[in-house]
This record gives sequence, structure tokens and C-alpha cells, in this order.
Amino acid sequence: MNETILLICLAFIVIAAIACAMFRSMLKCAVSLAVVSALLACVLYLMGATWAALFELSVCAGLVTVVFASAISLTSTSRHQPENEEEHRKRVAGLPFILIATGMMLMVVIAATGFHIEPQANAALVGLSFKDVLWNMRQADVLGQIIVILAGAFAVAILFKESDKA
Amino acid sequence: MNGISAFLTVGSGMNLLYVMILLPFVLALLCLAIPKQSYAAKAGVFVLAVVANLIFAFGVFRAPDATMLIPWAGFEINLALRIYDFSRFIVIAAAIIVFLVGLYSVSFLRRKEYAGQFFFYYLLTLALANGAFLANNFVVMLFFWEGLLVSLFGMLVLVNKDNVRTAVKAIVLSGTADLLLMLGIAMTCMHAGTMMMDAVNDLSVSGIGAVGFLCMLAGAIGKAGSMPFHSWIPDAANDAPLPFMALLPAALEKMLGIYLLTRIVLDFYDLQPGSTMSLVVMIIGAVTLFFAVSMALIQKDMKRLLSFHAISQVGYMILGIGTALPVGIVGGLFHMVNNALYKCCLFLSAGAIERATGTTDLKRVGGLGKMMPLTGLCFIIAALSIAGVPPFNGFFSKELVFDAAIESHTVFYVIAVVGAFMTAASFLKLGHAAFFGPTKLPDDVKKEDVREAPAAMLLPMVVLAAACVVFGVWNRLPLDMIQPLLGDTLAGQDFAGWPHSMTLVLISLAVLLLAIINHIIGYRMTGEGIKAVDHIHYAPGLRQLYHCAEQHYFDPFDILMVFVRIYAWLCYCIDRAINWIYDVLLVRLTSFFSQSLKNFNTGDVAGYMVRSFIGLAFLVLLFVLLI
Amino acid sequence: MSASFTSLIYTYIGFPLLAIVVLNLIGKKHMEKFCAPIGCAVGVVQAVTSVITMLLLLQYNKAAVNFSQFWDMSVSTEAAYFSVDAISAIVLFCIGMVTAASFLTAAGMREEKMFNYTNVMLILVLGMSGIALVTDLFSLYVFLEITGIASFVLIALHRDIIGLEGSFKYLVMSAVASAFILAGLSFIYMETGSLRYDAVAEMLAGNTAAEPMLIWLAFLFLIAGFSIKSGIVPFHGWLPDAYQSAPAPVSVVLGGIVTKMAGVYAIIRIMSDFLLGTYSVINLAFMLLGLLSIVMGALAAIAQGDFKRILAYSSISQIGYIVLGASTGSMIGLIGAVLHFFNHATFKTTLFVNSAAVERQTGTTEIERLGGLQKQMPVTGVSSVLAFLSTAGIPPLAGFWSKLLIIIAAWQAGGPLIAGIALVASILTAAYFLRLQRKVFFGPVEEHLSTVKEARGGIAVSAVALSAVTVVVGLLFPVLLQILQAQGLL
Amino acid sequence: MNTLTMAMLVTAFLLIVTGLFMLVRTNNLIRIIIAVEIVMKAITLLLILAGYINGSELLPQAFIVTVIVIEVVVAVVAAGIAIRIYRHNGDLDIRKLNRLNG
Repeated sequence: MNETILLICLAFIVIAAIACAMFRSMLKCAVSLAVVSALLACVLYLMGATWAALFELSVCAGLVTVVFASAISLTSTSRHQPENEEEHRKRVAGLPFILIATGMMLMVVIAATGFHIEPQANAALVGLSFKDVLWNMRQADVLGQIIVILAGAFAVAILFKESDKA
Repeated sequence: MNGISAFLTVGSGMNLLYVMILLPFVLALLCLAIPKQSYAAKAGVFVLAVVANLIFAFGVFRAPDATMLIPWAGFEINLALRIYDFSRFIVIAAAIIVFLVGLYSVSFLRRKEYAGQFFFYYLLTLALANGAFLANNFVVMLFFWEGLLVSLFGMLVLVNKDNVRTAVKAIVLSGTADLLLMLGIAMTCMHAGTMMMDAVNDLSVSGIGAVGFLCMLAGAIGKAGSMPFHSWIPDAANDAPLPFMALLPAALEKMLGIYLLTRIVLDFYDLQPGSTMSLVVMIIGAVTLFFAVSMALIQKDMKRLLSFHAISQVGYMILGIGTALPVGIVGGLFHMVNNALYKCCLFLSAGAIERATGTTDLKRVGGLGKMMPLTGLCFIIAALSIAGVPPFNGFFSKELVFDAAIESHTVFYVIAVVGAFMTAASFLKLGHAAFFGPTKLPDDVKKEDVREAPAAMLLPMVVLAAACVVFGVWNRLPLDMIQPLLGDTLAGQDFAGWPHSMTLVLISLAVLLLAIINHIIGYRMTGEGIKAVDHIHYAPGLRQLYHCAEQHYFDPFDILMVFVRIYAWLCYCIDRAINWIYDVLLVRLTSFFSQSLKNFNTGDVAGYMVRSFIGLAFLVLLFVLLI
Repeated sequence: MSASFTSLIYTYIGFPLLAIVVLNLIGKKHMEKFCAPIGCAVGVVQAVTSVITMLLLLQYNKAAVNFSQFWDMSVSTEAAYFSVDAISAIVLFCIGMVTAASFLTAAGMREEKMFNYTNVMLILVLGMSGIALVTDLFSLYVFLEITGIASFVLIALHRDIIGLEGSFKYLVMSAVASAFILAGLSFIYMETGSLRYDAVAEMLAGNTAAEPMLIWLAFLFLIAGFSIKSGIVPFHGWLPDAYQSAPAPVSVVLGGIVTKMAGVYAIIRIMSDFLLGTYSVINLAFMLLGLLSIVMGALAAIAQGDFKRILAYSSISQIGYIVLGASTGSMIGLIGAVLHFFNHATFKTTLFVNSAAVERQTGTTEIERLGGLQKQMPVTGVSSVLAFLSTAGIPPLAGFWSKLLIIIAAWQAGGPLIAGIALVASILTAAYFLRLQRKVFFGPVEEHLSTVKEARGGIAVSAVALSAVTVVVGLLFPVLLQILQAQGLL
Repeated sequence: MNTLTMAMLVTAFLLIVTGLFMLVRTNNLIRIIIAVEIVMKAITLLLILAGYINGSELLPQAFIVTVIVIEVVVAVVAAGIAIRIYRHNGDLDIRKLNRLNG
């Protein structure tokens, strides 16, 4: 049952991604990305990665969409630019065909090379919680996250602050 | 004299090295060091050197057999010298000539700008020649032998500093010969397994031996000035100071070359009479003597005429030695000695004439016999010697060579006899034009000013002329020295005294008579001594040939130079092309690529991405191909 | 011993963090004028600490200093998070040196946004130090991103359009590279279940991969990702733009160390820590990419018209040498690569400092508008010549030795053709640098430049100090090499 | 081969291709950032797949959380830069970012 839902989710992720690429409207594009994120969160949840699903949903589907939406609204001009959007459609029109070709090629390659990966049991991390793993085994990453957030803060301070002169 | 010989032989023989090689060399440096103004001091040192050399050469002559050996460069290359029959004989012969020509030079070169340098090179030549004669190691001999190139070049550029063409020609030709000699020595040493000259005996003339023999032969005859290494000598006659001609091409170089040739034929290689190699040597000799004397016949300048004879006479020696018969070798060596005597004498007489009149051009001088009787007498004696008139020395040595030639093959004899005819004819012409007939002088020279040369110049000439007579009349004196050199090969034969074959003597006399008749006919036809052989010169057919020869069409050097010039031009083109590739093409290509890269990059992010994907595709391809 | 060892890690990470906290707690108003000294101090401390680390390693004859725990959450893990070995120590020294030079340059240029610059620079130092310290591929990615984010911000620091353009291009390419690297990591993780260097090395050495395709796929993405980050041809498009557009002190640190830490260091790590064995095609791939970089970088540099852009292309070419050395996988090649890394940090920083000096004194870096500065700016001119000679590999300067080692290693690994190409490309190096020298420093003085004077203060100090390092290291090189090798540190 | 693993793998690849295609073909800066985000989604998918194959989602989960944090910061920085560029250029056309070339 889980598997079926997963497969459906995956299919919709691809469709949403294509939509994201093809939409003429920027806003719709950002929303499609949020849909991809939300579906991905579903997949993560179904795979058992609940914390990751939570982060994906709240941060990616939520925060990032807000960031894009505000960026789009900040950069939208009063002048409508239909020619640009029409051009965009022309430029990305080939995407579905390329995806179909890629998918078929992947199938062929997988079949031809006998590529084979199977889920397997892992005894190493049994009995540990996500909290233990993240905070204890990945101390360097946590430190890195702190620094990244710090860097993000400085970046916002530098990039978004209105110029003193202006 | 006993004291000196004792001095020479005491100890390791180092003394020999000091006195025969280092002494001339040090005195040569001294000559160079003495300031130009004090000509007397220079000349004093110079005379001291040649006199000392003569004395010590007598010492060597009287000394018993000895060898000395000083370890030198390693690899079996030791400074090995040896006193024995041959070196004794050749050193004393050289010393006498060097002394006489040296004495003459001091007087001849007075007030000449280049005297000091000439003395330096003269003594340097002496030192090196002594070294070459005494060396008992091939490499050491080669060292001295090659060193002679330096003094040769130096002397040739003395007078004509701006025009070094003759010097370059001489260096190229002699250098080629020396290079071949080096090759030959290398092969000979390899063949024999040693570098000591007294240890190399009778190698077989086949295979590598044949090549080694030919290469060494080229070195020897190249030094002697035989064809095809001859063509610088007539040019040098025009460019170089006259004592140089008397010393090197006329005497010392002949001695060196013939010395080595004799060593090759007698000692190093086992040359059988009638063998192919013997034939090769004889052909070289015959060709040299014939063509050089043909050219001598038509010359109108004394020095040039004599220089062609210097070449032609070496042909007789090579012919004689090339037969590999005892009579031929003895004849060749005897001829070498005689040639040194009369050719020196002739050059010195020519020098006396040049000093008196300022020219040696027979068209501008003539009838000098009354004004310079002693010079004329010496000249005539030497000329009779070279023409082979009995009882002068040239007659006897030439008869020995004739003997050997007819024993080998009649053709060689015929060529030699024809050569003798032309020699006689050319000297009849020369003597007639220069000393007899109406007086003829260049316009700027007054008749009263033309007088006999000073005693210092006359003395050597007189001594040489006298020696010509003595060696002819009493030919046992030189032959007793020469014949022991052959050792067992001689097999008890004795060539001293009157020639054995009366027939050959009669033929020779007939040839001389023919030459005189020819001269008279020529003289009658033209009325001038100088044009006595013009009927041969301008004979149909010969005229064109002579013209071509005079234009240097047959000069091996000039022919070689044409190829060299083509080669140089090709090299130049290739060099330019390579240069162009480096200087122009590469720079332009680089700039082109660089500029293309710059233009290609339009600053487009999509382009950057696409290029990255191409890189990725390249990696995929690499992995797929190589996994 | 253990305590003194592990406290070194605190210094590497803690000192910059402390500096950031102190700066921001006290605030811009009071700290603005102390920024440069603090930044310099951080750099110097970093360099000194790395020297101490090296000495301790020599003293106790250890391969590496390991550090396992920042905080204890009662679940113990034995694995080390951070580790400093000889390569890391050398690299950390470079980071400290270049950071100090950058701050000196910033002070010399009278950087307007000194406070922001200092903050982000310190983040950058943290990121780069983290890259050098970590023992896990995923942590490596995290610190790569920190380094990247800090670089984007620094390039766009002045918010001028050129800086923004360069920054955005770098950002896009870098994001793609990060994605590639992560994809590669996940493929490796599918095989090993861990991304620690030792676990991956064990898997590769034992050749225990259940599905070798995954490893090939992983390395395909990793090579592409790291190549983009290092700016190897043909993944290099962003690099000249970023270098050229960055503010002068930023391009010093960018050209001197950042891209090398972000990409080349990881390649050196892969080559030194992982025995590739059956996957030796990867060596070949890096070798070819390295050669392509050497030649194309040098070729492209010849026609450029901007001082900093020439240096950028020169960096691409020099990075090619480092990658070529590392790609051989042999001891001599790795030593050559690491030492060329060091030398490149030295001489390229010198050159960027020089370009900063020229920019500061003349207001431009376009070489067509410069000329004859040798007389007016002797320190800059001479240090530039020294750095150029070192780059071109002229003995006895430092660059000669490392280039020699790399070419020897290339000869051993790839034959004379590869070594020959690498050698011939040195001529191209000389070509573009001679052009640069001629246009900027030699010849008659341009009229509008006749009043130009030598840059003073920090710029001159760092130029002189770096030149001294180039010369001294060049002269002492054989000795240093002997010490390092004798201890088995390299 | 397991249908799910294959589906996830193929989906991830398709997402990567979509993202990269969008990256190359679009001219809008914001769209380019969105394209990068799409590629990052694919990476998330690959990471969770890795965990699935290894039998434990714990470590990949930690990875994913870290990646998401970094992703957001990058997106914010990128958006900030894009907005700044908009202020200078008046639009978001990437083709106008060609002052640096050569």
C-alpha cells in the first residue's frame, strides 16, 4: 500500500517539476516548487524519515516559497512582459521530450548493465534515535549548520539592507 | 757534440721533450712577447731557436735508440717519444731545412710588419713538427699533427688579414685530411689493439684494415699536399710570405706527409707490391704528378709555377712509395730529401728576385742573370736538379722512382716520364725567361737598384745548391741513411751510385733532349723565353682545358664549396622556416587560439553550464570506454 | 599530550568564532577600526597554530591529531570529527597566511564595509578550516557550502553590478556543483552506509562494492562537482568572472586559497586517502582534466586585458598542475601537488595583492591603461616579478621545486608526452606573465600615471612578506622536503 | 530489481535533468534559483533512497536536515543577489549579465 502511494507521489513530483519548468507565470512556478517539496515531504514521511519530512514541509515548502514569493513580488514590474513569457515557453518546450528520452535511456542502461541495488538490513544504527544521530554523531554538521545560519544572517544583513546613501 | 748526445739520453728522455718540443715553443712565445720595435731581439731569439734546434737535432742524430714515456691523459694515451733511425733522419733533415729557411727569413722579413708573428708561427710549427716526428703514440702524434693546422692558418692570414679565403681553404682541406687521419688512427688502433706506434706492425689491408689504411693515407697525402688536397697551395703562393712557401708546402709538410706515408706502408700496414691498395696509392701519385705539372707548365708567375711543382713532386714520392717496392720507397724518400733541397732553393731564389724587383711575375721581369749572378747560379743548379739532369740529386732519385714504376706497371712509368718532360720544359721556360734574354724590369724599379741579395739570404741558397750537387755526385751519403730505414724489406739491395738500368737513363736523357728541342721550337715560334711552351698551352683542345683549370673548375675545394653553399642555403632556408615557426607561426597560433577562447566566452552562464555538461559527457565517455 | 593536541582544534574553529561573537556583541560602532587587526590576528593565529601542529606531529611522530567530541550526549562514538595531518596543516597554514594578507590588503585599500567584510571573512575562514579538518565527506560538503556562501556574499559585498554578476554566476555554478557532489555522496552512501574517509577508503581498497556501477556513478558526479568548484577546464566558466568582479581584498583570498580549498583540496584528499585500485580510470580522468586546464588556462590568459582576469586564468592553469600532480596518486605527485598548493597560495596571493596595489593607486586594473609602473611602484613591481618567476617555475624560487616534482610524477605515471605538455605549458606561463609585466610595469610611464606612488601600509607589507616566503621556501625547499619526508608526513 | 528503488532513482534523475534543463534554457534569475531548488529536491530523494537501501533512515535524515538548512540559506542569498541585480538592471534577464566576459 505504502509503495503504491509512494509511486504515485513520485509520479506527481515529476509532473509538478515539469509544470514548474513550463509555467509562464513566475508565481505559479514558485507554487509548483512548493508542491514538489510537499510531495517530497510525503515521500520522506512514508519512508520513515519523519524529521526530514517535517523540515522539508515547513522549511522548503513553507519558508522557501515565501522567500521566492516575496522576491517575485519585489521584482515584478508594472509593465507586463508577455513576449518574455512567450519566449520562455518556446525555450522550455522541449523539456517533456527530453525527459521521456532520459527516462527511456535510463531504463535501457539499467536493463543493459544489470544495475542492481536492493534494500538491506542495517544493524549498525539500531536502537538509536534521530536526536542521537544528529546531535551526537554529526557534531561537525551541527557546527556547520550553526555557521551556515550565521552566514545567512550576515548575507541578509549585507544584501537586503537598503543602502545608506540611497 | 758528444756532450749533447749524452745530455739527451740521460735519464728518462724527458730532455728530448724539453729541447726538441718545449724549447722552440717557449722561444716562440718569447718572440711574440718581445716588442715590435726591437726587431733585432726578435730575430736574435729566432735564430737562437733554429740554431739550437739544429744542434740538438744533431744530438738526436748521434743519440742511440731510446724511448720515453710520460703518463698523460690516461686511457693508454701516454706522452711517448722515440728516437730511432727514421726519427733521427727526419728530424735532422727538417732541422737543416728549418735552419736555412729561418736564416733566410730573418733577412727577408726585415721591416715587415708581421715578422714577429711569423717567427712565432715558424717556431710553433717547428715544435709541433718535431713532436709529430718523435711521437710514438698515435694520439700524441695526432695532437701535434692537428696543432700544425693552427700555425698553418696563422701564417696564411699574416699578410692578408682581411682576405682569409686561402687560409680557410687550406684549413678546410687540411682539416678534412686530418679528420680522415683521426678516423684512420681510430680504426688502426682498434684493429691493432694498441695506441703505441712501435707496437703496430704489418696489419692486414683488408676489411676494417683497408678502411683504416685509406683514411690514414688520406691524412698523410693531405699533409703532403697531394691531390685532391692540393688546391690551396697555389693560392697560398700569392697570399703567403715567401719563406712560408719554402718552409711548409715545399719542405716540412712534404716531410711530414711522406714520413707518415712511409710509416704506413712500411710499418703499420702490410702493403704488398701489386695489391689493390698499392695501386690506389700509385694512382694518386701518378694523377697528382701529371696534372700538377701540366698546370705548372703554363704558369707565368714564378711562385705559382713553383707551387704547382711542389704538388707535382709529391706525386713522384707517392708513386715511388706506393709501389711498395724497396727501390720505390728508397726512391720516394730520397726524392723527398732532394725535393726539400732544390724546391727550397728555388723558392728562396724566387724570394731573392721578389726582394730585388718587387715581383715574381715573369711577364714583368727577365734577364736578371747579369744583375744577380749568384742567385741565377743557385737557381739553375736547383732547376737542373728538379729537371732530372745528371749528375744532380734529382736525377738519381727520379731514376729510382722510374725503376719502381716500370716494375709495377708501364703506364705509371710513361706518366712519370711525361711528367719529367713537362718539368724540364717548364724550368727551361722559367730559367730562360727569368735569367737570360733581354733585361726586363717593372717600370718603378731602376736597373741600378737591382742587385744581389744580402749574404744571409744568399748563404742558404748556396748551401742548398751545393747540397743538390753533393747529394747527386755522392748520393751514397743520403742513401746510406735512408736504406737502413727499410730494414729487412731491403733484402741487401743497394741503390747508391749510378742507376742500374742504362736503358732508363738513356730514355730520361732523351726526354731531356726532347724538352730542350721543344723549348727551342717554342722560342723560335714566339721569340720569347716565357712563351716557349705556349704552343702546348694553346694547342687545340688543351687550351680549353687549361682555361677551365685556371678558372678553378677542377678545384676540388671549389667544387666542394658549391655543394657546401647549396647545403648552407638549404640549411638557411630550413633555419628560417623553423625560426618562422617559432617566431611567427607559434606566436600567431597562440594569439589566435587565445583570442578565439576570449571571443568564445561571452559571459553567458548557460554557456558555462553547457561547457560543464560537455565535460561531464567527456567523463561519461571516458568511463564507458575504459571500464 | 592528548589535551594539548585536541585543544589545537578549538583554536582553529574557536578563535574565528570567538572573533565573530566579540565583534558583533560590541557592535559595529566601536569595533570598525579594530576589524583589520582582529582579522590579521585570526590569520596569524591560524598559521602559527598550524606550524605548532606540524611541530607536534614531528615531535610525537604521529600521522594526525584527532578530535572526537565537542559535547558529550552520552552516546559515545569513537570516530573523530576533526583531524589534522600534515596535508591539513600545510593547507591551514596557507589559509592563515592568505587571510592575514587579505586583511592587510583590506586595510590598505581602506575598505568601506570593513565590518561586514570582517564578519563574512571570518565565516569564510571557518568554512575553509572546516574543509581542512573534517574526516567525513558529508561534513566536507557542509563546509564547502559555508565557504561558498561566504564567498558569494564577499564578492557581492559592495553590491555593484559587476560584483553581483560575478557572485551570481559563481552561486549558480557552485550550487550545481554541490548538487553533483551530494549526488555522488548518496551513491557512495548506498554502498558503504557511511561517508567517513576511512570507511570509504576501506570499501574502495577492499573492492567490496556490491554494485560497481554505483561507484562509477558516484565518482562521475564527484569529479564533475569538484571540478566545477576548483575551476578546472571545461568547468571553469565562473572562475575568471568571480575573481575579476570581487573587491580587491576578496579577490586576494579568493584567488589565493578559496577555490583551491573548495575543490582542489578535496581532489588531493581523494587521491591521497583513497586507494583507487580498480577505479584507476579516475586517475586518468583527473590527469586529462589537469592537462586541459594547464594548457587552456594558459592559452586563455594570453589575450586577456584585465590584470585580475589574467591572474584568474593563470590560477586555472596552476590548478591544472596541482590536479595533474595529485592525479598520479603517487607519493611524489601528491607531495608535488600539496607543495604546489602552498606555493600557488603564496605567489598568487602576492600577485593579487599587487593587483590590489595597482588598483588602489591607479584606479584601474585594465592593463591597456597601465604602463611603466616599475619606477613609481618598485615594491609592487619587484614582488610581482618574483611571484611571476615562481609561477613560471624558475629556480631557485619555490614554484620551481613543486613544478619539478609534479612533472617528474607525471612522467612516471603518464609518460613523457604528458610531462612534455606540462613542461611546454610553462612557456605559455612565461608568455602571459611577460605580457602582463610589460604592459603594467615596464616601458615608459603613461602620462596620466606620472603622479602614482607606491602603495603603503598593509598592501606593501603583505607583498614583501609573501615574496620573502616565496624566496625563503624556494631556497630551503630541499631541506623542508627532507624533513617532511623523513617523518613520513607526506 | 525493486520497483520502488528504481522508481526513486529514475525520478531523481528526471528531476536533475529537469532542473539542469531549466537552468540552461531559462533567462530569468528567479527561475534559475528555482531550478537549483529542483535539483536539490532530487538530491534529497537520492539521500533518502540511500538510507532506504542501507536499511536505516537515521543518518540520511540527519543529512537531509542539514542539506535543507543549507539549501534555504543558499536560496535566500541567491534571491538577495537577484533582487540587487534587479535594482541595477531593471529586470531579471540573465542575458544582461555579460559584462564579465573573455
